[in-house]
Amino acid sequence: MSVLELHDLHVTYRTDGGSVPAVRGVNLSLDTGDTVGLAGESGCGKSTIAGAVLRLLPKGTEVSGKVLLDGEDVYAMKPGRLRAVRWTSAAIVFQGALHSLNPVRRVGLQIEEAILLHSQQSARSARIRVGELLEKVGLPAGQAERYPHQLSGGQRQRVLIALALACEPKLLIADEPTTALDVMVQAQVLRLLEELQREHGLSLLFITHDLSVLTHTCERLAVMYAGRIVEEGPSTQVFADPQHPYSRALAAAFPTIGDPASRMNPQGLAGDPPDPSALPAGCPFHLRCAVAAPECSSLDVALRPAGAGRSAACVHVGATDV
Amino acid sequence: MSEASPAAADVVVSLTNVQVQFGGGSVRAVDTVSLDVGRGEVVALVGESGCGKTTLIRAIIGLEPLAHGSIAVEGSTVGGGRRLRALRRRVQMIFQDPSGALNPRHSIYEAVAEGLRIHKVKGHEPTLVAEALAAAGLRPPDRYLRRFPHELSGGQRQRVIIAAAMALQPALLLADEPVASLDASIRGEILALMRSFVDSRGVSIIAVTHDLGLAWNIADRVAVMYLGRIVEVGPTEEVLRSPKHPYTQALLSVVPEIEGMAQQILVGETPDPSRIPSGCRFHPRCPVVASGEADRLGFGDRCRGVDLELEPEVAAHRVACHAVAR
Amino acid sequence: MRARFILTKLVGALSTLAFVVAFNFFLFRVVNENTVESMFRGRNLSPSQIARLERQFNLDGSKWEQFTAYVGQLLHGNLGLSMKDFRPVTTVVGEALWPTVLLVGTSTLLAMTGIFFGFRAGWRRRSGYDVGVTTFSMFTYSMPDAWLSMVFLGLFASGLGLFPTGGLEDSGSNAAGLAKLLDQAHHMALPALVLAIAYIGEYTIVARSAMIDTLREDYLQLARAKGLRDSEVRSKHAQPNAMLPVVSLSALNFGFVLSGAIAVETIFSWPGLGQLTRNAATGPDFPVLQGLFLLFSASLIFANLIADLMYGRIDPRVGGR
Amino acid sequence: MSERIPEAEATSPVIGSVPRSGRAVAWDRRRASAAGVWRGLRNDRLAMVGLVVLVLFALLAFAAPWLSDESSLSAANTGDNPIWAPPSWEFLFGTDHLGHSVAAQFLWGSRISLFVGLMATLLQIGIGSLIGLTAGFFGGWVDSVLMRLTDWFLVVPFLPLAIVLAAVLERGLWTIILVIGITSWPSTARLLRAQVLTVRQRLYVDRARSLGAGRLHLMRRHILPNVTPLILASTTLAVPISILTETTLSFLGLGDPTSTSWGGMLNSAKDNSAISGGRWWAYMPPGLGIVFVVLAVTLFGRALEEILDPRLRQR
Amino acid sequence: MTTKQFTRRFCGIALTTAALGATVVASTAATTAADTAVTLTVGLLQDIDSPNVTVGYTVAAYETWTLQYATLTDKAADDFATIPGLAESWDASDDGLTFTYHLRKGLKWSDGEPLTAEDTVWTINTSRDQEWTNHFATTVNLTATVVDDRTLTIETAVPDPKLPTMDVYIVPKHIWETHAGTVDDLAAYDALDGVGSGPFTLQERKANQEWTMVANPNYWKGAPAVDQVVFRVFSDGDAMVTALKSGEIDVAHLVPSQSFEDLKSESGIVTVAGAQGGFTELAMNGMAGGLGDGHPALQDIEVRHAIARAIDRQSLFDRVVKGQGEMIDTLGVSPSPEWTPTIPADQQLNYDPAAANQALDDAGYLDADGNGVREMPGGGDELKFRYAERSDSVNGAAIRELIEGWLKEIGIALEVSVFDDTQLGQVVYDGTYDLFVWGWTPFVDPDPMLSYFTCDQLTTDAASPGYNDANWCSEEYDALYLQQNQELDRATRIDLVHQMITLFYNESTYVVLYHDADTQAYRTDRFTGWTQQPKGTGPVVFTNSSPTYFNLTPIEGGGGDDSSSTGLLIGIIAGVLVLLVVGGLLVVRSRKNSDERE
Repeated sequence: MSVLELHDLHVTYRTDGGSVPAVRGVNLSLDTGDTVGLAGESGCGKSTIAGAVLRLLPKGTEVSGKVLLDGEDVYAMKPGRLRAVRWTSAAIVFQGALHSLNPVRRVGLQIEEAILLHSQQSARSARIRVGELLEKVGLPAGQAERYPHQLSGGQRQRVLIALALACEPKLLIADEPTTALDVMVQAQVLRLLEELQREHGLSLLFITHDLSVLTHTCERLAVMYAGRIVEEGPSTQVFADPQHPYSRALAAAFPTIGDPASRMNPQGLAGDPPDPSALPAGCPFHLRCAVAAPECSSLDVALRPAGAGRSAACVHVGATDV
Repeated sequence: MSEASPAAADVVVSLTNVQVQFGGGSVRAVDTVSLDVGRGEVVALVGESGCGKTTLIRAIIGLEPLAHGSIAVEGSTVGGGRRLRALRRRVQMIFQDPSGALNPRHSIYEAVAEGLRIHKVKGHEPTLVAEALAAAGLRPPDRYLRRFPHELSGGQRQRVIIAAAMALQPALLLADEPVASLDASIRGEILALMRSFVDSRGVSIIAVTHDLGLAWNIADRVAVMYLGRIVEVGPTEEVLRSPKHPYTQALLSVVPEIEGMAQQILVGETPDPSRIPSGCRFHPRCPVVASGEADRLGFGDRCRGVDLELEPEVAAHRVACHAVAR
Repeated sequence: MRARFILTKLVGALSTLAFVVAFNFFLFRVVNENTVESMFRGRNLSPSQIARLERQFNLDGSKWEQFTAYVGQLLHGNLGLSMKDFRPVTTVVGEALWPTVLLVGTSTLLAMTGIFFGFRAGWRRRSGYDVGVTTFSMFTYSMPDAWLSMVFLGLFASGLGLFPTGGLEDSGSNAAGLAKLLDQAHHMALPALVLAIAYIGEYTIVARSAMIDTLREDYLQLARAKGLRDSEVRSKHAQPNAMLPVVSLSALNFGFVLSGAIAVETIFSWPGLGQLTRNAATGPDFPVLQGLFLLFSASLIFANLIADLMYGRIDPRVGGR
Repeated sequence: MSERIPEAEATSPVIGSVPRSGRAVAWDRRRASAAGVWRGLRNDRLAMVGLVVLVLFALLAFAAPWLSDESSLSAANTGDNPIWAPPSWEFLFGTDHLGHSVAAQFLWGSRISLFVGLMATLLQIGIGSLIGLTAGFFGGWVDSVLMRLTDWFLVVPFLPLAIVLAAVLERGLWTIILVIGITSWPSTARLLRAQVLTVRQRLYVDRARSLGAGRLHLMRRHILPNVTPLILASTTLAVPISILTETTLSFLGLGDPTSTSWGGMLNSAKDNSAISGGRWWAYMPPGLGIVFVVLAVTLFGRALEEILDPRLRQR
Repeated sequence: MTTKQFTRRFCGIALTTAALGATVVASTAATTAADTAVTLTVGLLQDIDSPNVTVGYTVAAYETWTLQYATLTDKAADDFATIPGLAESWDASDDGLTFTYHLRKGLKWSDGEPLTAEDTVWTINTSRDQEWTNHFATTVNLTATVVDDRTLTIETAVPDPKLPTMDVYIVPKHIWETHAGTVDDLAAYDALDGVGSGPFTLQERKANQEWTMVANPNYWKGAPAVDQVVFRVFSDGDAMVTALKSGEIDVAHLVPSQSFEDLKSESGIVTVAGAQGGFTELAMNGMAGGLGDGHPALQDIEVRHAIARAIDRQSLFDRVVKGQGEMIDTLGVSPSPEWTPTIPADQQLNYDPAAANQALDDAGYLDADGNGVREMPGGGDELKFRYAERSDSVNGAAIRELIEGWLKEIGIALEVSVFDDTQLGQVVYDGTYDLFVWGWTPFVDPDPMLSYFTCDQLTTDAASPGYNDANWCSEEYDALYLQQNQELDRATRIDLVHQMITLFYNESTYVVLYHDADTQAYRTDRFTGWTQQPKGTGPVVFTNSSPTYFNLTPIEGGGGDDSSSTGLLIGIIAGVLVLLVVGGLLVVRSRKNSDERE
């Protein structure tokens, strides 16, 4: 059964400069135990999706389409129900920079708060549970007494993971959980996430700009560009044989070490990432596309099938595959 | 692009036993590093954060004072005053965060012209600026001159910084994580641009990065740093294809792009330069020591007790490891 | 670590205090050379009387001797004698202290409700509530307390006769207990209200911008995601962080208000430090002024110290914990 | 591209047209940023209200000599006026105990109040900036000494010191200005020092240093331009405080009685029983004048601060 | 939050606030009931500086001492005539140098101790030896001797027309001798003992607030009808007047001149512009002391007379002090009018700018450059005078504005600087002024005031200043002064004093602008017996011997404003509680609603 379903999700921010469409029609679904990676550059709308799932977007943001958590429409919930669903149905592992934890509260209390909020436990048993959670993410239980600034970046990220697990959610949304970390610590955290996901049978929506990270962690991969999913499919296939020119460029940006093709040959895309408030007509990617066809400047292609379990939004996909 | 160490005459920058200290000597951020970089050569300095790689390049341009050792750029030792200023024309720097490295109140024109003015470069300034921007791929430059950093994308800002640096015709470019804060799709273009300056103008580059892919993309040589020391150095292909030092091996193993390599995730946090372990500074995290293999093979005590430097300069590929030295 | 933090702050405070003592002393000695002559002008004094007065007020000997004598006195808690009535300055200042503490304390507490409004306004930035609160607080901020006192006195005391025109309590009142308390509250209502209005704006504005500063913090988003109510997010996560700048402002303000209620105390005949300052300045009664300066500076230094230490308590990142 | 493109090719398609000179670009930039600030202000309704009120008062102050004869401020020339006349067409704000037209006093008083407010602010900002910039830029022992000094001045009780100074110095506008100036600079100094320290930490300062920039260049090109907006903003926000302080000092009778200021009018109203006599017109106009000017400057200043202060702009 | 919620919450807050306000209002009713003692409350603008007669010097302090300490001889309420006080009679020796005083029978201090000749003699002799600030001027030449418990003699070293008047405060020896070991000890004595022999004694002092004096049952005239007198300090005149109107105080001292006018029309309040002989003068720097740098023109009597004629004193009197006081041309040397002469019409320097201009023209002070300001004869410095304005005076600015305008009419310009009294004193000592306006208030005996303008009192060394701030003196005046000072015949002495004052008027550097009034106002609803001293012209309180306090008797049922109704009070408090609860509930409810907000 679907833990999370997004149906034609549109999110538009209201700013002083007008409205900015951040997500423009995204469909996505995660079943129990699914691991899906959402990749894309900054501003492509991937983090907006994380916020949209738990209705955390700023006031005045327009959301249309449906977000179903366990089949229940998040945007139709009453406030009380919404608060009850938050963190129990889905929890978010935020980016572990210093700012995601309240600097003036002990980390244990911050975990405890979530436990007490969603269960009828005594503070005592909640505290014991905090200890267990911390140990589960590889931290001594005593770290609960620490303040965030007393922890290292990796430790803070572990605390955030423990926090996300506090109410045993079915769905974990990991929003750039390793971005600010050092390579080795990043590997540690990724391994921890993988283990926890397996152990608890969690569904995992992994959001990152680092395509290469996803191939290891996730079974499926969705690449976003300018508020849309432009390619979707099993991650190894998408990485190894991208169908959309943008996915191709993104994959090429992470060179395979030892591969002579990329030696002394860095690959990149010309042009700049799209400005969501001023998207070009037609395919939003056509201005940077190496293989743009004349019709690309007027035709905005929807996702179309591109092989088994795969789809991509490119005119060339239809032409070659169907 | 030479495989071996550059000939002495062609050395652009030469580091000899460089040491940089902080906190009154309690922190040895860079601890006895020697390295030569030849003309037209790209050296990637890789390692975790806190390993001293950024400090090292800041020392080269005189932003950090040396505690010991010396640095010579094109044969002349780095010093203070007028000489420092002259040095700073020959050596230019590129920063990790191009947004922060541009004064938000200065237009692009001023950002590029700043170095020209400081060094009183002769010529018609607007033309020089326009040329530099064009050379860095910002074409046509007049579209950019009057704009402000916040009006440009991250990639464009990095190009502005490169343009400003190259406008002074430097011999050496120091790049501190030049693409780490940029979007992935931009990354390649910037690297390509840097490499093109190496090939067309013969500039040398020392690129500090934690991204081994960058090294593979543009570097002739790779130097791996750990806790203020270079633990392995050599031609890129050799170091990345057949790493000798356990640390390099671990670093490579966690790069997701490399298939079929067993991950060796090192335990513990990023090492702290204020508490450098005795013996081989890597030994507390070293898988060879941890697995007991070192003891079994009889050099475990040396790992724990004897500090060691890079192998003597015999081969291009050199390591500082008791396991290898044996 | 913590002990060291406290020690550093203490040493800093003491060195500032030492400066203030010296500054105080020389300020008043430089300001007026012939203190005794000008102070006792209009009273036929014989040279022996003048000499006696100079001795009494520690005005004989060289400046340096005077200074060491002054410091020596100070270390014994002796601030000298008032030139007006020869009573110890400590007594004179002590008498005026508590009315001011009462008035300023009450009005500061009242004004600190502004923190509450400021937090809410900041929390709902750009809402009608915010615009209303901000405009109102800027309006009150713009009102000179002297003028406001006049308006209140004219309206509520002279005009409507609802409140007494001044003083601490009814004259000759023998009331005790609750009646005395109510009487004093009645007398204090207008001046306290004026001061509260004069300062509420500042608290509101500072609290509001402190709250706005925290608004974008990621931990608020996390708290919300955890399922906390909006009001809980504000009270448990945003406010404790926004409190930090407000704490230092409050401490500073308290130090300042102690000496800043001069106009209000004058208009409402409030027998506090402000009136004492004003009376001592006309004269001028240098020993009392010196004592007042010392008290004001010391209270400000003390308030700063408290703010620093409190900061260390509230914010775990400060104070080496 | 190892050879420089010759001058003749300066307008080639690759380079396009180049500006005449760097100065022109800098000038454009300044104009553009001023326009940006103006745009920001124009979008802020409260700021515009403040600005309009302020301009109105400034015009009134400027036009005082044409609107009312200065000689009417002297009791020697008001012998024919009724005393304590309530507001009427002849005396818009009524008259005072000597038959002075309150409206005329209000008009001329606005000049004094604005002048003192402005001058005292300039003095305070001048001292504060100098000390703050010096301390922040040079650091080390210079910083320690200057900050110690600032700390000291910060705890000297402001109003009492002002009263003592006003009482012992010769009376006059410049005394008031001096008193306000030298008692209120420390907060400015602290603010600016903090800002200089922040700017000094910026990556672009590092970049400029690595480009070979000397201290003078850093100060002129990076630190000053980044601190100037803050100075400007704190100037606008210090004006209200200066005006209010002038009011308090004049109200306490420590102002310059030979020139009519709004605070002096309040003092005179109080001394001549305007409160108990119900003669509200004697103290309402100057009081409201202060409220509106201070409010206007504050509204304008806060908006300006939000636009100019880099710490606030991000929000 | 919706508008509705906001409104509701706002209402909640408003209700709560209103309730708090009501509590405060209700409290007034509760507080006024307690006192049953007959209390006279006096409002004044100055605090008692010290209850110690050797320390204080404010008018307020004198009033306290006058009430607390009886004197050997008293002053008649009507005319200051010397009448029996503690001494019921006295005899003078033939040479006029020795006086024998006979004390009343059964005199007691307020604490019950007997008051004997010993107390009197101790006070006089100790004050002389220790140079007590307020006693010394009187006792400097005196030696007192105890004859018996009720008899003492006082011997003076020089003939003294002031005797047998003996108005120094007699302090209780049994208390004071323990504090008077040395002068320093004495100065440090707080004198809060409250032991005295006058009608009231000090009970409690709250600094800058009020001090309370209670009736002395042992007063030789008997206990006063008023049980206690409270002196209430106001820092603002307007507040004091409001308090008088509302009945918080019974009498106000130094009512601001405008309020004084306002109070005239108030029913139940009587205003008294009491004359005490005090006056305000325009002083010019005659440079007689030799210090400083006064303008040379002011040494020319023609210029001084021209200035006097240029000033419209009547207009200044009417406009600035609203006619409160008296238009008297000359010095006031005593509250008693008999000492003041009338200046012959031909000598009067009345307002006549034309004559002043003419006189200046004749004397050669011409405006050669036509800029409206005259120059010294034969060119040279302009007649531009430094005018020192007194900031501590409410009227300083107005007087300056007027004088500046009038002097402009005769071609004299002013350069105004402003000083507070301390600074102005220094400026006067230093002689660095040309003109200033200040005032004096005399004692009952004219001698002190007359002495100030002798050559002895000129300041010739700024470090040891004298009193003569006219910076003028004459041998003729000094001779007359010595004569009157030892003239024991009152009529002759008055004549001598008249001569001196007329001389001073004609030649000195003072232009007396007007005689000040001690503006007082009292309520008529609670007490009768308000006594002006001297009769008809003097004030009712803060006079020389302040007979009012003893003379006052409460009016039956007067000022019965204590209509406290317990029922109303309970009702109000109950209402307040209800409002608080309702308000609180609304706040809580609206908070609950807002929690649903996302």
